[in-house]
Amino acid sequence: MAIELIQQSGYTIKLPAFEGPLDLLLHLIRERKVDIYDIPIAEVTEQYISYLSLMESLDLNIAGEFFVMASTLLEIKSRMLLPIPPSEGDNEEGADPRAELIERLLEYERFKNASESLKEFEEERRKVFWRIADDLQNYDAPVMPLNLEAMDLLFALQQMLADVGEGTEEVTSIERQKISLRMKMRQVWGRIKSVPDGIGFRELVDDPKSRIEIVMTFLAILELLRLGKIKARQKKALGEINIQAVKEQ
Amino acid sequence: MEESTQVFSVDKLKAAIECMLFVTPQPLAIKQIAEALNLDEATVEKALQELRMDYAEGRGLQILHIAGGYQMCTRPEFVDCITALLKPTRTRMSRAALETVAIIAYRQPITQPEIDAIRGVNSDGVVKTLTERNLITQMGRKDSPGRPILYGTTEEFLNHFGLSDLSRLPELTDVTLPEPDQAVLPMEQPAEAPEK
Amino acid sequence: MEESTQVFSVDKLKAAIECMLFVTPQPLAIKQIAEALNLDEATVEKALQELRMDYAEGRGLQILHIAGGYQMCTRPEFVDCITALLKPTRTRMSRAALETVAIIAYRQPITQPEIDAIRGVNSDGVVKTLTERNLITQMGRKDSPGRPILYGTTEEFLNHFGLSDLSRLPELTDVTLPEPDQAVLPMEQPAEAPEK
Repeated sequence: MAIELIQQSGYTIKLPAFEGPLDLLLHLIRERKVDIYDIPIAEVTEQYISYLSLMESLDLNIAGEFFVMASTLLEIKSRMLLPIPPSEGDNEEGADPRAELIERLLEYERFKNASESLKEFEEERRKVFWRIADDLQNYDAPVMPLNLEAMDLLFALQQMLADVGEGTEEVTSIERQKISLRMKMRQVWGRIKSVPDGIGFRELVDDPKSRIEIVMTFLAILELLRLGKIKARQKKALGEINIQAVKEQ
Repeated sequence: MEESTQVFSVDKLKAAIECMLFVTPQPLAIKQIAEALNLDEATVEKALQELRMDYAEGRGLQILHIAGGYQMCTRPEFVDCITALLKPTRTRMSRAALETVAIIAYRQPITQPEIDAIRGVNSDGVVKTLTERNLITQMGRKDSPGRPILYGTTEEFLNHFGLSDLSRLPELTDVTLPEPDQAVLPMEQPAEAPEK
Repeated sequence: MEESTQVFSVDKLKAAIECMLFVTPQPLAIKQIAEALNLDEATVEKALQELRMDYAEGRGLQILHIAGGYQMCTRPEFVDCITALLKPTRTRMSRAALETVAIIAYRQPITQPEIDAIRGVNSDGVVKTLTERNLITQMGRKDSPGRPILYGTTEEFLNHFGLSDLSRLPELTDVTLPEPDQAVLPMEQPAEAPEK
């Protein structure tokens, strides 16, 4: 990440963007390859401040923290100029005025390094893909007392039709008129009601052998389901569908 | 992928296809894979078939040929494990949606008034929901008074029901469902046996 | 164990686990699998490890140990195939976000003022974004003046960085010696440039 600047002269300068004053300061120190425990404070302060004024002159937004750090640096610098007071024992006041800053810089640097490791982890993880969640959202009002999916009914129907086979098909217009949905529903309802424990879907289409009968039975079941007269359940996937009359209260 | 004219070994190619099937939630056509890998379709097809063989037995997953493409999915016999895992999230079509989509599948293209006539209730909401879910789609308008919209099923429908194409639906064209108008309102409540 | 004490053969169990890993987008814990299958964790663990072995070689997919669970994903070497197919957009974290989340990860639970002190800047915005992205979460309040909120990392954090648990974070190291080369100004467009 860098800030790109175009100066009037036409030069393009890239300034590294710093996450904060510690980041900038650490950069200035590390760039000079000096011992962090013995920072040439005057020099570093000067550089820090000139960097800030460069940013200012370029109208960059500078966070307030950068200026706070500048004054901290100036304060340390002036304290360094004072003669070291005669040491009275192990007076902490006599300690290096840079000590606290160094601590902060080191602490910050630890996490800066850690964040670079995390960045590598992120890169590795980005090369790997997993599945997005399947779309399992609801289709519509969840009123269905049904334990099975349309798929199951359709498969059952398909199975049934396959069993009947192409050859035995005797579809005629006469046949068509013989069965009405209404009739079929009455018939199916009668059979279902007569068996309190419910009846298998296959059993319901046991005797009729034509496709139209099966389809009509299927539609009749759908219709009865819709009216809430019956319920359908399935013990296991793709298993037999059991149809039962809904008990009237 | 230009530079990827890297020569793939068959095993590498199979692994690449495995990846691609894995990450794609829809069925993936050979053509799409071939284009992405910059390989010819025959090569991809061959590797894909080998991969399908690897998945043919003793696995929890399978590679299905669906809606003109290939899709990696779980095997049906493990539905209970998955349901137990996902518990309430797995949802089902409502009864109304189920009826309606079945009618549309068998009689497409069909108008909503025709659907209503078969179902005996207004299907406004359901048709809208099915359209939103992309299970059905508008297929033009009927040349009749009011020019009502005609509906048909989509690829997503095939996908949802695990059908490779519409011909896999039970053949109903010649069987004829009851014509909308003669299908009559099935049992207005008390008329028939199922007394309330 | 109730009725589902169906005795699974090891192969069947492996296949079932394969299914479950496949359908779950998040890492799946052994416990979750064991509960769904009504089996004890040791049995599941054993089968899962065998399954991982099956996936250890020559495949396009792998089973990673991440965020306390297992996740089926593609192998990194096929990233190009997938990119060619899906053109996925995946965001990288900004440096500020990385720094902040690193501090939180190592020092959790930690308050925002404490984070600010380490970074030397205000972290309001970053903390908010990290919370929204569910990488960090509130873990109560500190018993100090103002009772500031304590933050910690989430499972999503582990997931994002591909860590199985927090102990896998790299050790924090002190860099006290001036580092000759690394210290060079990243003035010339560094690798991170494409972020933006």
